[in-house]
Amino acid sequence: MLKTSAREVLAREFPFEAVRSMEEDARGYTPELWRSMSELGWLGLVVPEEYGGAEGSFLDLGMLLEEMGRALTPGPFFSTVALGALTVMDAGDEAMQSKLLSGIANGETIMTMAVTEGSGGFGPEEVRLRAERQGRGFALSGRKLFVPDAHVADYVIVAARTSEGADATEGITLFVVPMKEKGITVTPHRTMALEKQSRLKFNEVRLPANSALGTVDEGWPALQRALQRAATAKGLEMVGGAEAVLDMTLEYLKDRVQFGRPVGTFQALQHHCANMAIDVEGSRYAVYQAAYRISEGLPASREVSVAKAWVSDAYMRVCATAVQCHGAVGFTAEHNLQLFTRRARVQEQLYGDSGFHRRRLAAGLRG
Amino acid sequence: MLKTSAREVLAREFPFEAVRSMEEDARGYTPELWRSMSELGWLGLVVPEEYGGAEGSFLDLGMLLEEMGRALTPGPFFSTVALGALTVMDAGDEAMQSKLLSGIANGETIMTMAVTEGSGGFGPEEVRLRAERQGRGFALSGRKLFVPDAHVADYVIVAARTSEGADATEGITLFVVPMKEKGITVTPHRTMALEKQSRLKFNEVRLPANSALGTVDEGWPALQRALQRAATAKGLEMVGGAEAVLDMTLEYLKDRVQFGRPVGTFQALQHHCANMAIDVEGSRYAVYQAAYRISEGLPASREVSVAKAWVSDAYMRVCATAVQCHGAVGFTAEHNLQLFTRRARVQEQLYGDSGFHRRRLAAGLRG
Amino acid sequence: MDFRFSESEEEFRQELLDFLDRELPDGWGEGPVPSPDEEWAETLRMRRKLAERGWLTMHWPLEYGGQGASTILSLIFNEEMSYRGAPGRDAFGARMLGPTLMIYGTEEQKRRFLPSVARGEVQWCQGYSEPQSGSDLASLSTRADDDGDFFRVNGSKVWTSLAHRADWMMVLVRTDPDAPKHRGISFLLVDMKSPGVEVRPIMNMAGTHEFNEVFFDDVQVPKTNLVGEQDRGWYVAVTLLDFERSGIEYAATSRRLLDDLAAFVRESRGGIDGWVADALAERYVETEVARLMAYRVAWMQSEGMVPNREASMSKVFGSETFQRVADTGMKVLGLHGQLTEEDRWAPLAGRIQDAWRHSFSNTIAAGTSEIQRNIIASRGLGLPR
Amino acid sequence: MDFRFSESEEEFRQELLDFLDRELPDGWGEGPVPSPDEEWAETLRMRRKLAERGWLTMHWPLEYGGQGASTILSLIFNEEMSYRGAPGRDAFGARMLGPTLMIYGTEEQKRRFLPSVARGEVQWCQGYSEPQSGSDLASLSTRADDDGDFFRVNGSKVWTSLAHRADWMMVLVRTDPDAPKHRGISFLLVDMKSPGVEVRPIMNMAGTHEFNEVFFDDVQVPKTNLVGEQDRGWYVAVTLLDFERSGIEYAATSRRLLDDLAAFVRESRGGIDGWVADALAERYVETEVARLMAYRVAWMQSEGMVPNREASMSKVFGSETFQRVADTGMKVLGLHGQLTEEDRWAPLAGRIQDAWRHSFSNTIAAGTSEIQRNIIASRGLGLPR
Repeated sequence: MLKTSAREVLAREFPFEAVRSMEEDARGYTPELWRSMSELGWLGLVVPEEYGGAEGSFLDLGMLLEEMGRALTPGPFFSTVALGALTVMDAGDEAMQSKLLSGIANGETIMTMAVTEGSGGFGPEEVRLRAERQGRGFALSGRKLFVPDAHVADYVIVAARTSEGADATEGITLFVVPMKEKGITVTPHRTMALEKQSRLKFNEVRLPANSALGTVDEGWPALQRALQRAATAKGLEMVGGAEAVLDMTLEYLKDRVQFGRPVGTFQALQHHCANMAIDVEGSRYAVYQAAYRISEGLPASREVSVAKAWVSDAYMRVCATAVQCHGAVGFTAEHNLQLFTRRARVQEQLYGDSGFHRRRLAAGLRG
Repeated sequence: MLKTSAREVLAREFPFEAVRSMEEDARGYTPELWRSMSELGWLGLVVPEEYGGAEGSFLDLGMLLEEMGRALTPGPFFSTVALGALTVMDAGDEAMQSKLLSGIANGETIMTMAVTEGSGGFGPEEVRLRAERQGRGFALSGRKLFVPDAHVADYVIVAARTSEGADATEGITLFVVPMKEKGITVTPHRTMALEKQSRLKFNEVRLPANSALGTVDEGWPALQRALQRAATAKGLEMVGGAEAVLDMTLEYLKDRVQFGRPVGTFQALQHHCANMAIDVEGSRYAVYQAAYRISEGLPASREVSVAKAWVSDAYMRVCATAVQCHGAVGFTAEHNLQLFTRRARVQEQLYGDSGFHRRRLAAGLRG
Repeated sequence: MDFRFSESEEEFRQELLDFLDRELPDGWGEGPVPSPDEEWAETLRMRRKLAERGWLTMHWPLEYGGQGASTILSLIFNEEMSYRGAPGRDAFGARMLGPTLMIYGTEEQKRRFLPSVARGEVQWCQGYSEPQSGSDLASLSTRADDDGDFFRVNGSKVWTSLAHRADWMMVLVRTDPDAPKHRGISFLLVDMKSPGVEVRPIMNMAGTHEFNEVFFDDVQVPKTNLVGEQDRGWYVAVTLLDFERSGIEYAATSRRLLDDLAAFVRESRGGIDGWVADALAERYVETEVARLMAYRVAWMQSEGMVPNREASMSKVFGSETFQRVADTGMKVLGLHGQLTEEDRWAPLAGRIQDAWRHSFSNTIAAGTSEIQRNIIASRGLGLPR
Repeated sequence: MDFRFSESEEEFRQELLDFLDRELPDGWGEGPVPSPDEEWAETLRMRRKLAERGWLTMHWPLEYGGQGASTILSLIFNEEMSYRGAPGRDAFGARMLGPTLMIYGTEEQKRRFLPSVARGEVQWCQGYSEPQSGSDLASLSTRADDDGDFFRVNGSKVWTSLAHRADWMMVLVRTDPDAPKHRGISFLLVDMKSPGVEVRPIMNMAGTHEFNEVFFDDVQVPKTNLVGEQDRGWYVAVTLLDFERSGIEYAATSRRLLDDLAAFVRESRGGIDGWVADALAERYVETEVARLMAYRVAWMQSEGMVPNREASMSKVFGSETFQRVADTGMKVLGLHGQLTEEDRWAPLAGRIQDAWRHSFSNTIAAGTSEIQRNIIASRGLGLPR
């Protein structure tokens, strides 16, 4: 039900023209859009009732993300809710939660998370940014890349290294850093999909002790869970996008006439569509399974890797096949298909591409 | 011209019924077949005139091998000529050549080569069988796997390790070993393609000093050239096989009627055939290029790896697609297609599969 | 869609696994692939055991000797049986003939044919394809002429699995040669011992006898063996094609092959690394996706929905996944992969090459991948014909 | 087929490489992809230089201002120009219009149009596709009505590369709407400055202006600009499609992209290892196969044979190879791959993502892969239609 109503609302309030204009906008969303999302209860969807939210499940959020993936809804919703709110709810103490969650639910607070550095990967070894103890607090120095929506965020959750352990998973701490803090430089990346990501530079950024989200030096389990949620949430957007691409391709093939008949009657194109449908169907249930397990609080590392490994490549195949089915119009700027294709390529990489997740699964096969 | 006449001769004298009956035969060929090949001049095709041969080029041999691949000609031709004669001509001194080449040309001598051991690979590190110096000769101990036609060979060229060098390419020596020598155990493998390969065990097999083919400890360059020739020669057989498979598929699709029309009119099957044709064409020119360079005495390591990497996978794709185009008859024992399919799977591995050759090429990219 | 099984479903799975541990011969599925005769002997033995527990026809309604089991229980049954390579299930009698008779059969036919299937005492086979009618099944030409109380059947069928073991056959025959091709077909039950029935083996690429040709020379079939209306047999057959095709067998056998391969590599090479690790992980993802697609089909059925494109998608993807796993297996094993079970050095007793050789039929039998993709596109996605 | 170039061919290649080293701007092909305006300025500059050496139309006969160069020399020219991404070649004037006029043009047309092409002074474009006529080109509906000494043209064309830079256009128009669709088409030469011609840009996924729509509103075209017979223009166009399509551009640009990528990985990561090495080597094999397929086409032409399925195979395989290389590039670069040339941290100045975005058109323009595979199967392999 949430899914249906979300689809209607998105089609009405956030049409593709808005998506296009937001690609060129420095901010990437409008205050009206954000207000609408807050009023619709979306920003508080997963936030506990005591902080003004609806206390929905991860699956509830998932249905909404799938629709946003279908509509390519711009703005920092994913960053604030899927990266921010859920991580604070998972790892933050009451003080942290009360500081941040109400603001998220009522639309005042925008959040994001900064993990990847030089290699663009998402393993624990990627966390090298140093947080040195200074008195009872910390000083952060280093840089983070590809941080979504950092240019408009109020807070960023930063994965930092507070000590060196025997292996890379030890010595990681998550910090909640106010973006207005001195010493932070934000440089927006210029990206192909025109979604907003930034390079963050931290120059001796001072943080009080209570900035840590969870236990110092023991942040990896929480970060791992956050990355699993992020990969799955991104996967849900991708499922929505893939289905939209299939749908628009089917419409086109039914209408377009060549050689005196709808091009959808040609077996080669029919088989292209069958392959797309298989990819969409497989993606959906692989991602749903991961979302289900996260939602139920079950261990999900294997299922998340299966899901993201599959959907990353499947969505790209779907887009490439769709362009081929459309012919020349499929790669024009005016056609909506290219909006999906460009994003699919970036989403493929976010929170681990197929190779990254296969390597995780192979480690399990080794066991 | 050689190609056309070979095709006619093979179709007449070595029909598929003979191929089938030889699969079940312990020897794998008939003396009559061997005599025919000798009389046709094929056994001496590349042998120098002074030893009774026609002194043909590697390309001449290639055209013949392509036709044999198309006809699936059974017997130890490949082993004797492509592995044996060419290696003796390349690396053997006059004494060795005069000892062996006339016998090959007149059909009296059957040869083969033994390289791979435990891993089934074809790199220098694969050569571990020890040849210890004993007086002025050597004693061989160890085993070799997948040695083609060893069960009928008079001589086998054995790659052995005579010393340990700084890297695996050092300390290899090629020996010409008479199969009647004491201490050699031949155990035929039981294989899927029913071509004849054996496991050889060497138990203190004593060899005189003049058994070495080329310089002791410095056999790798000659072995490498032998393996390049072998991979290319095998590739030529595979090109012939792939084309035969495409041809029989086209014939079938033109004749077979379903839904009131020849199934070859269905676009899905047409595109299958187009893909097969692309694979055959690509294979042909990749392998021809390698064969050309070998024939001209030019460095060929890169071209050989490109050729074998490509044809190994392409031929398997061609066979799998052909079975799909044929439907159920394609995997019956009575259809000739399965003769090709089973062999393609083994040929894929011989003298390096696609992964082996890609790793070689990648080492070049690293350079 | 639920992604967790209920407690009773998990209990059933455990009961089945315990049963298999107990009843399967020691080392079943770990040695060489059994010969057809060995396999058949085990099939008969296990089938009786399955029938004793009611599992052979567990998905049938109680009134016909079934347990009224849900499609989910049935899925679990098929998944575990397939993963273990356990013999004994009855694709033709229990999963095809039974449901068909329940819809189209007369009371007399049900009383006569269903109990022996439920008891595992009879082997059925299916006579659909003909030499000139493969994908275009409705063009079949085996004819049944009216002969009083009998039909007189002439013609031949091909690719008939188990015909050489079967007691009875479901046959599609042409009863009206002048009608449009889908409208002159009838569905008959033929006793394989009838005079004039001849079975000839077809050997396959794997060197085994699985398929047959079956010839009918003036075979008399009583009219009481006609299922459904005369000339309406096509619709009987089509209904039947839609039963219980989750595709879980493809996913489960793929996964088993992959697990065997991974275990072999781990043990014989001390670990799974490099390109082998990547390839096995890729196959692992695919087997998981195949499993989920099959679950989806079963879940839809359990909710009373009729899977359509979902069943075809599961079939295409599952069967192609099995081929990819077998292909990866051959690549991973290298030259050793070619060794058959008769060779003492054959890795995994030659099971990978056996699977590879059998894998070709997966994308052809029960509707080629091309036909399935046509169905997905036209019936499933609504593309115009 | 020869696999070695003659000495004079190698000399030409070296002369061309020296020329490019000398004449291309410093760092050409190494920085960001130039803007369309920069590219056009360089095109004009380089085209004059190429024309001075006679290379622009080197494959034309001497009598028309060419050098009578062999298809092999022409292949080398195109291979090296493509590998270097060198601007200046003239696909429309030199490679399409020229050969067409030599076969179908009147003496007056040849005198009037060929010399300016040989001198590199004029830009042609090609008006074939229409909004409703893509793969089914012959269904075009832009019409040319008889108006005394003129045709009066109405309609529109789409996907017209370079229309916004062009002086002249080769246009297919319908002159007999009542004839069967292939028989009422004529081939006209239209001055783009004619009143009633309007060009509107189409932006592509890569954010650049490469294609256009072109509208004709009562455009007067003198009948002296008709090439070949009236209503026989389809055959003029088809002849033209077969000229000089070796596909070497796909192989050469693929190889360049791959070499750039390998160099980047080697330098930035200290070596090429693991899955990256395997993927790059796989692409390397493919670019080599693509190159050989293109050489094969050129070699056939040089021997006087007419490539048929060979040209389509080279096109399909080359264009798909380019897509695979670009795809591998995006995977290898990871999240950094998305950075455009405007981002100072973009690897290879954003060239990989630019190539990837452009790569989609390769398998659509100049005959989709589906149409090419149809041609291979029916015209090439003789499968029935």
